[in-house]
Amino acid sequence: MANLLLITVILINFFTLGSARLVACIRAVAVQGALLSLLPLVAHGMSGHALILGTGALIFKGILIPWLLLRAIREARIRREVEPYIGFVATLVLGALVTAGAFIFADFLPLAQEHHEGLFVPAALATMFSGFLLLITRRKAITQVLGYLMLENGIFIFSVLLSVAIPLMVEAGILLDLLVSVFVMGIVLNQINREFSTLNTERLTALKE
Amino acid sequence: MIGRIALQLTVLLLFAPLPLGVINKTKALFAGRIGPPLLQPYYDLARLWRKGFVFSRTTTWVFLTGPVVGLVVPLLAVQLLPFGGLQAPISFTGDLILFVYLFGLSRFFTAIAALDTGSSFEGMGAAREVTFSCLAEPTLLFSLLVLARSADSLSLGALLGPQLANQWLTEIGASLGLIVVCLFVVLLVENSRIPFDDPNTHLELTMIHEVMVLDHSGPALGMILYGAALKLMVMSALLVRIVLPLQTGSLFLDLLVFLLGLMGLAVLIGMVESTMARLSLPRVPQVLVGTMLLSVFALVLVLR
Amino acid sequence: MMWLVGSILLTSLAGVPGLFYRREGSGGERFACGLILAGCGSGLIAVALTLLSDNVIQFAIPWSMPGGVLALRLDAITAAFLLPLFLVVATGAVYGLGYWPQHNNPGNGRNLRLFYGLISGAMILLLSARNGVLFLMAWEIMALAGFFLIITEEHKEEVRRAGFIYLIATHTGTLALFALFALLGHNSESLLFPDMGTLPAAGSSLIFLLGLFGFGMKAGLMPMHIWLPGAHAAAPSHASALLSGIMIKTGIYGLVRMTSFFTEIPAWWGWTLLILGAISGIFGVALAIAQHDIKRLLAYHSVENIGIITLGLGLALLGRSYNQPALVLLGLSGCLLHVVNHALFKSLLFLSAGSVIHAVGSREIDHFGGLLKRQRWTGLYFLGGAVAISGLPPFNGFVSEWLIYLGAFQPIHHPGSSLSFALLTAPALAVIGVLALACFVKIFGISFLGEPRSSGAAKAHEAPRTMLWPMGFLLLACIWIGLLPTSLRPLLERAATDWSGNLTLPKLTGNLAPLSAISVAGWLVLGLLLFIGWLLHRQSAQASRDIGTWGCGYQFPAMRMQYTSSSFADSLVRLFRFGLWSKRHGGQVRGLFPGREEFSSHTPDLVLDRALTPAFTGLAWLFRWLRSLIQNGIAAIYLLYIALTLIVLLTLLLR
Amino acid sequence: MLLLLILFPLAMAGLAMLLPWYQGRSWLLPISGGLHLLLSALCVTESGAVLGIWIGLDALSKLVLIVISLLYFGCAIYAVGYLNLRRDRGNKAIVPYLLVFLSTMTLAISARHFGLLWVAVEATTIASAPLIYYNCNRLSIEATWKYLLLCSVGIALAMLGILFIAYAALVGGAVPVNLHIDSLLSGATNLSRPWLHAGFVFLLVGFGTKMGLAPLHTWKPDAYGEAPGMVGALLAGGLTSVAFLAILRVMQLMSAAGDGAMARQALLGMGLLSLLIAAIFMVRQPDIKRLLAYSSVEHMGILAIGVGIGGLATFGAMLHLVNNALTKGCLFLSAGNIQRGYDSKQLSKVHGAIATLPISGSLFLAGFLAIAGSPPFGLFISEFTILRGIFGSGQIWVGLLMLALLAMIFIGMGATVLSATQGGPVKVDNQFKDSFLLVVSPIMFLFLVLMLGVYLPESLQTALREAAELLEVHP
Repeated sequence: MANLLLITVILINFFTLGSARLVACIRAVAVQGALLSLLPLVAHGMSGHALILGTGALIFKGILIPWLLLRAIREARIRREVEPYIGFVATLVLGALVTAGAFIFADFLPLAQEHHEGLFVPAALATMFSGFLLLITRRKAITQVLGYLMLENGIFIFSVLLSVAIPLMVEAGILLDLLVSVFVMGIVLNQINREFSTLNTERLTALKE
Repeated sequence: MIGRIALQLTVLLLFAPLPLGVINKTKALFAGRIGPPLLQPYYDLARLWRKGFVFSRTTTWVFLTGPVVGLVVPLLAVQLLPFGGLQAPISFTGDLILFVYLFGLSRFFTAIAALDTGSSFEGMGAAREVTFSCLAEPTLLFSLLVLARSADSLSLGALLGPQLANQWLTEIGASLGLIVVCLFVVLLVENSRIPFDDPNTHLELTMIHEVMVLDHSGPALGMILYGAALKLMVMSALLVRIVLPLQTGSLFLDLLVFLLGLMGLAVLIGMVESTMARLSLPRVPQVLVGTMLLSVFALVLVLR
Repeated sequence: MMWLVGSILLTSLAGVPGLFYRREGSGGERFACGLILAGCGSGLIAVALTLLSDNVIQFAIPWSMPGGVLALRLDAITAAFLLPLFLVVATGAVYGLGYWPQHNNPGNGRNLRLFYGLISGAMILLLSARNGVLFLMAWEIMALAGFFLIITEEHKEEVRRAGFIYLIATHTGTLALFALFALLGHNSESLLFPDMGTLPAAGSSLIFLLGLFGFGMKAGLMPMHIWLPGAHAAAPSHASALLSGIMIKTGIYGLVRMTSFFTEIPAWWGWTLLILGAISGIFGVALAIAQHDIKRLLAYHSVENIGIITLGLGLALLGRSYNQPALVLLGLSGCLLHVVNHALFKSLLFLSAGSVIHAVGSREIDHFGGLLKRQRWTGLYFLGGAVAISGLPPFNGFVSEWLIYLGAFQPIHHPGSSLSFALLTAPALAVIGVLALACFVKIFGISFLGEPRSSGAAKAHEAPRTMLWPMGFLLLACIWIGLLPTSLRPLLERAATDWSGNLTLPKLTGNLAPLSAISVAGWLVLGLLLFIGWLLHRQSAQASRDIGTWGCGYQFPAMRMQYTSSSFADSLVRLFRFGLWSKRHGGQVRGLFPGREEFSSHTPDLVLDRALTPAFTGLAWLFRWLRSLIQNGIAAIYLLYIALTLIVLLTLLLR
Repeated sequence: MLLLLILFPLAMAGLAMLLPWYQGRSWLLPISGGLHLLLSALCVTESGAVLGIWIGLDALSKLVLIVISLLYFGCAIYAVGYLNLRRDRGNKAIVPYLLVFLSTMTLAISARHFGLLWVAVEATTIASAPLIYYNCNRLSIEATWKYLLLCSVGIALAMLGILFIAYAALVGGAVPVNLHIDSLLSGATNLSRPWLHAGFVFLLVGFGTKMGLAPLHTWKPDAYGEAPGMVGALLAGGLTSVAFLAILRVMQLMSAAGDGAMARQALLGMGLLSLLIAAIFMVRQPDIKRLLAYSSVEHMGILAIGVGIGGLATFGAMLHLVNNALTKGCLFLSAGNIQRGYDSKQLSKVHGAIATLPISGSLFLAGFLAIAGSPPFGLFISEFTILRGIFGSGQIWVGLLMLALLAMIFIGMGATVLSATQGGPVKVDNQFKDSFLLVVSPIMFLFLVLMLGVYLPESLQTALREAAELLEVHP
């Protein structure tokens, strides 16, 4: 059950890497967040702790932040294409590579016996690296926020493994950090938009040697 | 010691101009002339001493230091040198360096005295003098090293000691022969003889030493000529001693041998001057460098 | 001890009170000069106490600093360097009153005096320091103070460039010294200097190389001399005198001190020093001949003399590795004596050159000429310095070169050994000597004799007394060492004994090195010269002086027809064409009736202008390219760097 | 007391937001800075380590705390003078953010729990972003954006690293896992190695981004270049030290687990790389503030090398941390003055600074000599001690390489600084002058560095030694 979720998450990674339409990407990431919010419940059954975590994830990852991003798009009236530095096919190939790498890397790390059958670690790493890939290969500032979001999703997957072992505050920390940083990024995005009337980061290359 | 010094000085002061006369006589004979009398240099000096001075208004007191140093240096240098069999009046470790540097002193002052006149010709002469001497100096040093090695000592007196006689017969003889050649070349350069310089040319552009003293007159010129003669004699003494290291013991005989050697050298110089043409200036450095290599070779021979 | 500390404090703080005086007032400079004189006086007392009594002054108090101890020691080697320091510093301070008066230089006069005092104090400290940290600190303070002395006239472009090159050079050297002392002290906690002859030489080659680089950079040994000509030319003359006379000697001091630590010396150390010394000597003087800026010329002569000093040190090292006391004694005493001598006559030359520049307002030799008539005293002092630096008897330069010659001749007593190659030192010294002579004939003749070559030279005036007396004092010191070298014998012998550790050395007398004979010869030369000169002068007193120089038939000689420095140097520069690559301009006479023709030549520095500058330009270009590549402003690429770092570290650490 | 130290700046920030009076708002900074300095001095002088469960002070954090507090106080004084010049931009935003920044830094220093440490570091990022954005022009937006993006990614990686370490404990068999530093240290030996190593790497990269080790330094020149001088000083002297402290915590963990050697290797490598990068970027650098940014990269590299060598070098690194923070303060503040005075930070406009702004120009030159490690400034002692450590540990080639790079850096930095400071005065059409408030704190910093160069108090030495020993723990 958990693995099924995780497989879907990884598939969503590929979808995001491959899709050319910005709104679709945002929606995909939102769906990913929503799915992840189920993960604690699936992993640890119905516990209060897991409930809180799940709802928190749902609110932030699934609803609030995607909404923020969509609003930013609407305000900026930017074109809907993603404009990668390198082509979609290449991105997909790279995504496949990093996912494979994540799986190989996961084998180095010994798991606690209760997680043996789970795909948590590889899925987490794969999502994280995909997020990284998104950050690196996309032009728009907003896509980079998206990549960052996906990165955080990966971390969230991993943190689910530990959600019983360590106090609540760390997850709280994640969510808070996610909110705040994305919020601040949102503000900066607005400023950028006002100054440059675009969200393409290639305008943001004045500072160089 | 005082006696020796006095003897050395008198011999030097008496006989110094004579070789010049001999040289000129030889040249005259080679040219088929009668030539000036042997004692002509003495007459010239006497005449110059009676004359008065004429100074350019450009000159300063430096102008007079040239003749003075040129005269004083040989007088001191000769005390470090054995005349033939009679041994050197003063002799201490490392006096050979002093010997070399005393002549450096005279070169310095002759050159700046020449520059004191502000004439471009004399400047040219000074430039050439210092240039050629810096090629001749290492040769002299190498030759002295060879002698010092073979005598295992650092004072001229011991270098030119009686041991030279049988060293000619040992394997050192070869390098001795080489350095005799080198020292002869150095002698010609330092005393501005043909083929390096022509003392009695009348074309200033070709002169080296003579052009530096163009402006001197009267007793100052006399002192310069006399100083040149003394220098010639001192350096010839070095050469003569190496070639004729006879040691008869009796003072008179030794002196005689030495003077004969001196005259022989003068005749040799005369022959060279009358058979060779003056080298063109660019060729001079090549010849000097060649001589230097020769002396290096000699040094290698004694050191192996 | 208190005398030494007092001199350090007095000199280093000499310039401070001046800061509180008015900008135009002359009170501050008098005060500073007085403090410096007092400091030098007490320092001289300290040195005298050490030399007269056989015990060495030393003390050490703890210092709250990792590895630091305030340890001072004044032994014979230090004394040999301190003696000229005090003389030069004191004379320079007095000279400064006339040469750089506050009321003419309200802007930079105070800084100049501040750093002049600071550098003096720092040098005294570093010469007597016995702790790595303390030494390095004094070393760098000296270097920085020197930098500020050099950039006194920082509004000039050339001065700034010279200062920058100096700063780079000295700091690079200092970094090498960091490594040197870190290596020296990595087994001891306190970084105190080890005692003489205690360290094993095994495995200390790196230490030697670092020292050679760091100290050689400061001393201006040939490949590392890049900073020297520009810096000495740029600084005010009495500062140049201090830099060239004393500061570069601290490099020599470092080498001497460092080599004294080791028990046995590998032979290649000595050979390296000999080769470097010969190179610096010959090429230094050759480059000097080719210069036409009087201070650059003198600066290159510093390179030459450092070469001579290094030859002496190299001989001494060889003596230690081949275990020959005579060679050690002659080499080291020659080295140290030449350090003293060069300090004296080089500062004398710089000071008199300063008074010429002061009078004519130019540094170009070709703008001088006929100055002896207008500056009779300056001219006399310069002549004395020239004779001394050319190593001619009866002045001091000859004595030290003579000692080194004797050292170079020592190997004749041991034929067949590889030591014989050291004999080649003698001809090298001969070449250096003759070239130096030629160079000083040129500079004295062109600038002081003949007719004035520029209007400035024509209306030159004699310098004020405050500038003349210091020069006279220095000249007297030169003559003193030249005529009474035996007075320094105890100092030299003690220094050599301290340095050579366990060897028992002979004395500088008898058939090893009869200094007394040299002094007798000196007296003779001087006496005879004066006597005959006096005769000739008396005879020529009433001779006529109203005619022109004999122009060899040419009727209308003009000043422009005099030999210039370029033309004088030309024949020699051509001899060294292979190593100098001088640039010659004009001089070709064309046509049947040739027109006006100029000839001039200039010679850029071998290492700096021909090797380093192009190399650095290329490097800078490469770096700029790399920069635009790495820091290209695209955030995504920056993220890529992070990802790559992550991956690399993971693959490296998770094996 | 420590809690007070963290909380009262927040209160002050609230006060600043309410206060309507411009001058008063500016003066809140030095007041709270001085108060903070006072309190932290009290905390530090308290004998022994104050160790709570969540927050506390050990020798390391005491050292960093006092340095940061000192630096902040100086910058706060400067800020008053600076904000008076910037009426155009106002201080309604920047003063509260500066105060929050102080509080977050203090929290990060005193955190005894990895989670808390992480949250605090994240908070510093967010609190400092508006400071960089102060000038509100395109360039400052760009700088802020890059800073935010890179540091957030870094911090996310650090998060993962912490989770890995937690998982290492889990696999090691500790239930419930807790991330309190002390308990982790005590149980370090039975952490699962692969997870620990992976966690170390992620934490190194994460906090390394914050600290600015090459090649994670790329945000530095932009942020430092565009931020006001005092902010640059706080970032380069303060924030980097905090991030370094975070890395040192991980080092503690690694060496407690017996893998100190591996961690040292990584630090050493990154340190040397940082020196190389700094050297490449400093040669002919035409912008004085970017120059300082790269110099900060360089000195982070030196710190990393010092800790990477260990032993005596660690002691040197601790001393270097103090010196670097103070000197950077002096340099950035004087560079800020010069930029104000010339309306530019490009060499094309800036030259003859000593003639134009006598005090700031001289301070800039002196600061350069200090940062280059010339005696008698403190950095000489620290760098020399690090070198002694290196050569003592027998890694001679590391030492020589470091020296060569330092020489190259000196050449590059010297060329820029000298041509900026030397030369005749330049006429600039603004009436900026060195005023007391703008020069007093750089002078104070420089004086302190000079003092540390000629006299290192015994108490400070013991403090440094204790701090160094915390990193030398062995299982």
